[in-house]
Amino acid sequence: MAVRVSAEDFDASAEMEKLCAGDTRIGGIAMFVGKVRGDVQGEALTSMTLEHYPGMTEAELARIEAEARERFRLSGSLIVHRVGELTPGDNIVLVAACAPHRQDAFRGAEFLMDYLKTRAPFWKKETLANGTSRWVDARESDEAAASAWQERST
Amino acid sequence: MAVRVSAEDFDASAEMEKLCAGDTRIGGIAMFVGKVRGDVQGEALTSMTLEHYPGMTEAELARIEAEARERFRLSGSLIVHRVGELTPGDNIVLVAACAPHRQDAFRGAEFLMDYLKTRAPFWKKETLANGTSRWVDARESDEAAASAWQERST
Amino acid sequence: MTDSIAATEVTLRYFAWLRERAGVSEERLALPSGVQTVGDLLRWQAGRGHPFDQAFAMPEAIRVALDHAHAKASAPIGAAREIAFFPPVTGG
Amino acid sequence: MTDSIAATEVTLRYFAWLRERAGVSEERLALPSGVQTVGDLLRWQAGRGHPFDQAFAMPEAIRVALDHAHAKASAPIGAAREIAFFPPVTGG
Repeated sequence: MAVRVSAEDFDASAEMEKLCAGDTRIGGIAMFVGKVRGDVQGEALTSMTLEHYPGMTEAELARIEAEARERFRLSGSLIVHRVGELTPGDNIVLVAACAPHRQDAFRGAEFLMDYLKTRAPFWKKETLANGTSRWVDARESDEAAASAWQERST
Repeated sequence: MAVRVSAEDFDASAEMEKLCAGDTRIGGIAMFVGKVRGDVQGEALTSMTLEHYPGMTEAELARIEAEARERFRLSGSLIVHRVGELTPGDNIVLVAACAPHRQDAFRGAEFLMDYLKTRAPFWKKETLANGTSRWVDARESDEAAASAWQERST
Repeated sequence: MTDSIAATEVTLRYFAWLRERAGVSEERLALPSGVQTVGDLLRWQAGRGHPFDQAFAMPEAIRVALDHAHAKASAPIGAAREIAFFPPVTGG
Repeated sequence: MTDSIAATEVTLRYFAWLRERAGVSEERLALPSGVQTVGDLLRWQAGRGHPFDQAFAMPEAIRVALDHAHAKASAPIGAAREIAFFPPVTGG
């Protein structure tokens, strides 16, 4: 179980290797990589700046991971989130969950993403090609996705 | 959209790069890597041999991918499946789906796995540490996971 | 028309434990004209004698593909050129 | 006891557009003794005058963390040493 906040990019394969290394009870690993999109509702995006709350970020991500481990049978999990200025196509976040069975791995990774999106203290500011900048609004669909886990047992 | 059957290992990061390359409408990519486990109901596994049906494998994987594209808004998808003799910890399969939105990516990757497990013509033969070999039985839980998609709209 | 199709040779392929029990991975032969559906074919295989009788003793555990596509027992064999027999798949 | 906690200095931190509107990322000060809950604190901020009046004009759009943990408006501030204000999170 590990969380990391970094300006640097990550290598999904290398992270996966580290996460699984030596544990042959693992049957599968599910991963998600979030990327910077090149458009915002039809407008071209020049860059995306990610701010976070050092100290709380790590604490909150650790709480999210602990909750995932309580809900699913996971052998390991990982959250890597980038901060600073990124451009379209860049990686933003990597979430990975490995487990003896694939359903736990998939559920674990999706749970980590849904909770990260609504609880981890990161904020995105978009700079558009027309020169304007704006903070991204929270999406209701993200809140709904996280809330839906409250009603599920798996 | 691509399917590949190979004795060679794969690099999840490199595959992801190729799948997403140049498409900045992609917001996320979900991946699953299935691995050879080191035990079978408490018995140590020495190796796992994967047989497939050349010709039908590619045709069936292509049909599974086409069905995933009909159901989800995917920008790209990939299935790589290894064949031949593998040992515990080795990668068996890589499934990846990229999409503008993460829910489509997650659903797409999980759908590809569930269908692959029940429709793609691969067979596993396990060799145990005690010297015996046996063909792996199909799991009812895999059939149930694939059937569940019939009742869902997303 | 039906007779001419039935007289055409088809390729039969066997995989996994079915290949091992049948003792053959591939064969070419002309199916009897009475064999019209996948179910007919499974019954015909079970009646071919050793080792097919044992390999096909439990037809419900055997899956069939016609020209690289899964087919149910009720499916007509039609003009299929390659017919494969195998246990339920276990990849992934 | 309540008085001594209230008189203790706390660190206030601001993030994203709240940082920009408040014009400050961090400050240290002693909260008035009447500020007992997160809700009290949000009301107090809105009454501090420019630029806090505008930054905190819509308290329902503001999230608060006490010592690195999310806190509701009804939560008592208690002995928290670091209190953060920010919009709903948008990472991932």
